Amino acid sequence: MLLEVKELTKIYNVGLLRRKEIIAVKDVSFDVKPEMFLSLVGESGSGKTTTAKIILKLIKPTSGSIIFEGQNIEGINTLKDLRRYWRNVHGIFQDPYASFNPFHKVDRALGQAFTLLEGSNFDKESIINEALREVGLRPEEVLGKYPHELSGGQRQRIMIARCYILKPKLILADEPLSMIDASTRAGILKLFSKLRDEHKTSVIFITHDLGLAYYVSDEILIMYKGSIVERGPPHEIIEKPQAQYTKRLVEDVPLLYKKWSGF
Amino acid sequence: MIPRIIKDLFKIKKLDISLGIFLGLMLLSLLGSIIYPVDPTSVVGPPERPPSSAYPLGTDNRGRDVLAQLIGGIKNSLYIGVIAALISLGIGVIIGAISGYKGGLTDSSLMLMTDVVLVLPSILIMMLIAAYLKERNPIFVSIIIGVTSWPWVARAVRAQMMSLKAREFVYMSRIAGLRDIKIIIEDLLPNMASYIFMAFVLLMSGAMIAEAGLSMIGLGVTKGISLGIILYWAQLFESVRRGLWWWFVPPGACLVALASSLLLMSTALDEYFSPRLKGG
Amino acid sequence: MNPFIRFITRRLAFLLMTFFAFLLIIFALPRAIPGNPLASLLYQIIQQAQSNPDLVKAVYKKLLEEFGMDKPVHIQLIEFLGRLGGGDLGTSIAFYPRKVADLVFSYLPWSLGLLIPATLTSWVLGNLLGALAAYKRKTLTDNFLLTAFLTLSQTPYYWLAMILLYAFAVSFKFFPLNGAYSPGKTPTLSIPFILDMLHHYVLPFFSIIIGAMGGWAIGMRVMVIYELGSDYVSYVDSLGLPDRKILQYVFKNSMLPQITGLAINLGTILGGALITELVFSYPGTGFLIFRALSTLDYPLIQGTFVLIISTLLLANFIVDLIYAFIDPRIKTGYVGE
Amino acid sequence: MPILETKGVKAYYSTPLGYIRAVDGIDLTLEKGVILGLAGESGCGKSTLVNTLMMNVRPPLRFIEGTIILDGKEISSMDRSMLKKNVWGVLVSLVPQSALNALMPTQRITDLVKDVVMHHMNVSEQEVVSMAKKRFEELNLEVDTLYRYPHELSGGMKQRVVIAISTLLNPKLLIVDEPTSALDVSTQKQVLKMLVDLKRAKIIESMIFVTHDIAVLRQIANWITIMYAGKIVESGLADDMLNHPKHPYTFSLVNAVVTPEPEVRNRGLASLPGEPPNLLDPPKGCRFNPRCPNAMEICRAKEPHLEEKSNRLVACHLVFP
Repeated sequence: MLLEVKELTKIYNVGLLRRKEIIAVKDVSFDVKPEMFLSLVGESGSGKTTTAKIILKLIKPTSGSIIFEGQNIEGINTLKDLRRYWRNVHGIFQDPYASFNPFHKVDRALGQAFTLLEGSNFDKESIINEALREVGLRPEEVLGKYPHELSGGQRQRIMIARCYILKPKLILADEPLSMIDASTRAGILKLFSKLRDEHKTSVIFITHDLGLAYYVSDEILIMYKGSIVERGPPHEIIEKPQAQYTKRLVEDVPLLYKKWSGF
Repeated sequence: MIPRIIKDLFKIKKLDISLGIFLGLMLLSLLGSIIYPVDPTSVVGPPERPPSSAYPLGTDNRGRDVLAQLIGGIKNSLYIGVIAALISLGIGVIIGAISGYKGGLTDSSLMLMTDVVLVLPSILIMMLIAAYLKERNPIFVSIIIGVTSWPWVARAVRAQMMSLKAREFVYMSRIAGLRDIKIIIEDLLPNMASYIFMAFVLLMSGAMIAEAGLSMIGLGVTKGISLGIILYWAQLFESVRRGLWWWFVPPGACLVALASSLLLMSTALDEYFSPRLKGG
Repeated sequence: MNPFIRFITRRLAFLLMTFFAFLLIIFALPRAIPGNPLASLLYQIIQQAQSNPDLVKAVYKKLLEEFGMDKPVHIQLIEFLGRLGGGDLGTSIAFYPRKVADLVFSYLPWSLGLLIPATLTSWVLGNLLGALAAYKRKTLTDNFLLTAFLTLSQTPYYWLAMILLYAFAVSFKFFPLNGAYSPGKTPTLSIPFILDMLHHYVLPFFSIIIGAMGGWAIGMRVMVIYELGSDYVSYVDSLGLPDRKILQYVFKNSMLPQITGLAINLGTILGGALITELVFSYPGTGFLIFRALSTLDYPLIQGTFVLIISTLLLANFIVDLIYAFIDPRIKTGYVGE
Repeated sequence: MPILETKGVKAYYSTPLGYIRAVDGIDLTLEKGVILGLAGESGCGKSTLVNTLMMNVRPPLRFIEGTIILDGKEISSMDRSMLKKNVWGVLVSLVPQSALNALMPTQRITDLVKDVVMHHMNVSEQEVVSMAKKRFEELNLEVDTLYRYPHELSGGMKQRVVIAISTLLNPKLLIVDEPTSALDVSTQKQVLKMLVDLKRAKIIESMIFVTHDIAVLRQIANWITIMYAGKIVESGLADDMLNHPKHPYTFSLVNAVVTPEPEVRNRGLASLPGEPPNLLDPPKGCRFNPRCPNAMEICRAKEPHLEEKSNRLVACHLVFP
């Protein structure tokens, strides 16, 4: 097993006037096998992003544990260990505009990958160039540019290029396509499959779009209000949803080849 | 990014004008003693003379040269303004940054302290402290102003910090295994730079006005000169009622010009950097 | 618990804590500063004993008693708080044997009479002009108004007072040079006296109005610009609501910070228009505080400051109440996000 | 008579670098009773177009030229105050993109309702309230909502309240700008249902629905118009067009739709190379030519015009050589 998530819970305290507990993630357990494309589907506020951030060690869980290759990641604390972990478990976020610091050239995001790689004599330039070509970008078109000079699709491809440099064992992709135009989405989506096929990378694909999840995943987890309500292979989820929420979800997603009744 | 911003900034007329006024007065104070080598503290002529070719801005009640005082006064006022602003900024940024980055109990207690200082009127505290000090040199005055006017900076920096640290590029740097200090320097601070600069500018104009206010009630520097001190002397010796306009008009006008050019500068920057104000 | 009461209780606790912190500062400062200013003041008084031995001795005794310099610090603190709790602000040195509270209340009416009307007028004018500038954004009017506001807001009242005094009392002798009424007259409610008083009133009044207006206007202008750019404005605009109505909405939403600003501002009114009163020799509390500071009349400094801070905190509390009443989110106990 | 008819409508954003030609020569006819789905990707000018259609044009956007006839009245020559008095809210209403922030936070829903109705009609407050109550009931909204503050409502509820307010005065045309992009699918379905019901109940006559989501259009639109780079590239009956797209851009748009359907999994996904053009300096000829898989010599030289064949309008040299 590559990654095991066990009874993960995260509670936030919020409130303008009185403190109130918000349970973002409640008793979430699942596991990820090598070379698996797993989708985490839920509406906003369902806890899917929180789960991803906990796995990426960006925030601490309230309780529960995450075991990566047999090791509880709670014990990973030194910078050296953290770097090894992030080399193996990397992330891509929703907003390709916010993923870049506007004050630095996009090269920095790629160069940062080398802090995670062990050893020191890399031919950084050729590694970066090769990674960019892998994701369908011409290095001379994007290198040396500031983020605002590139389109959302180009930026998201650069983020994926960073994963091509690292070749992690697991990628957490948090809504990587939600801000990308539909007509260019497929090209970027294929890059994830390619990473999996060529480098045996597992992908946890976080999305609110059941259609995308259905299209790409080996397995789908449906999250609702912080809990996993259903899991299974895509066609089973779509054809024979069990949980109440999933049934409603499947029923309410607008389809291209079928019309809703009563409209 | 940065060269583009600077180029854009120079296109803003408000900014050019305010920068021009401010730098002009600053240069006058720095180079003034070379161009106009008159000692502001020594008696150079008859008292209370109106402006003439010998004394471009006349003389005060003891026959000291007002223009020379003005040059020295601007310099000291700017000095106090800069030092006080740096002190406030330092305290404000450190408290705000720690509070925003750490969160939790540290945040709550630091913000409680900030709120207390924010509610107490800084001018009263300044007066209290100053009143009990016998000797007040410019550094003391700067410290008094600096330690009482930081709370709003702390609050603003905290808010910026909290929103920035949840931005995705910060996450990207974190999962690239960058050290906290590097993230703060490379990711967080540059994105607050314009803000911090604006805060500095506002603190500086505030500090210069506060200095003048303290001086006017006799709580300014006890040795040396400043725009406030000139005004204080002018007030003390009834310059207004006796019609000695050259004594109190120039220092006040310089103070207003310095402070409002700084405020105009920050307004222009604010309009440039905050999209909602910028839009049509 | 009712969210409204909870909010108010928390703010009240905070303000009381702040008040206590301030009392500690007031108590500690003269005692903590190297060279102990109190001790040196006592020393000075002893040295002056030749001129009027009886009076000086009385002052000395009173000071010792009120500051309790010979007792341990914690006893001093308890006594200090105890006296304040009993409403005793101490006895002035400079105006011996008058009590501080008594002095403040004889100077206060002049400050209130000057500042309340001037503050309200400048507030109203500033808000209207600020809203006008925002409405006329990116036109010549706005550019002119904004420059004027910026400059005015950075112009100290007292310098403006000096300029006005020089222009209208020295160069053109339209108005008197100083005081709140002509020397030799005693305050009565007669028509001639009131006219004389108003004559003295004009210059200080206008110097405060003009000086304060810029700050209010700048605040209002930014608020209105922000509100005009908000989504709800473009929505009601697209529903055909007339500009006048939209401006009403925007004005209403922009007023809250301005109202609270006004309340805080009125909270400091007890301190008078410190330096402006000095310039005009206007007999308000500002003038009194100046006397206290320049003669190092510690009891008077402490007493006036305690009074000012009390009204200021009270104003803060009123602001919280206003917020709680106006802001629907507090009324309904809204919990964020 | 069509409810809306436009000829050669151009509206540009004025920037220091020049004009951004967001709406560049639009001819559009909307018949009564039609729900028109206006689709296209971000930056294609669809939001700008719908605002221009009701002459809701504010700097930096400028109306350059063209005529817009709404319900027989030429509104393109009316001034703003006239539009506000006689057109907006009465003849045509907008449900804005940012409907979640469209309600003033310090005001109860009733207060807004009163202001809107009493500005356009001469009625008393009580009449307004009872009118609004009736309408809310009709639309299956809890009447109680009227007395709430916006922050007390959920996202979907706010959205529906905004729609109800926009249609209080029975406008002939309702323009809905990306109303569901921030909502989860179940709430989205409710909102769409409400829109369809509004038309069914004859509260509104026609509707223009803006979205980037083709699957949503399939559910509610009976006529679809596709925009690319400030121009209409194809327009036609909804089912016909989605089944047989003619313009290469429409084709790739339809084939990029991912829904949880076996057909989609079997069909595969289409992807376009390149990026949408810069509207400061759009490409010569057909604006789609740099990304078009079928681009020919003529596409780079001559701009295609919207031409009609069997109820379908297409602007493409391939279709109309």
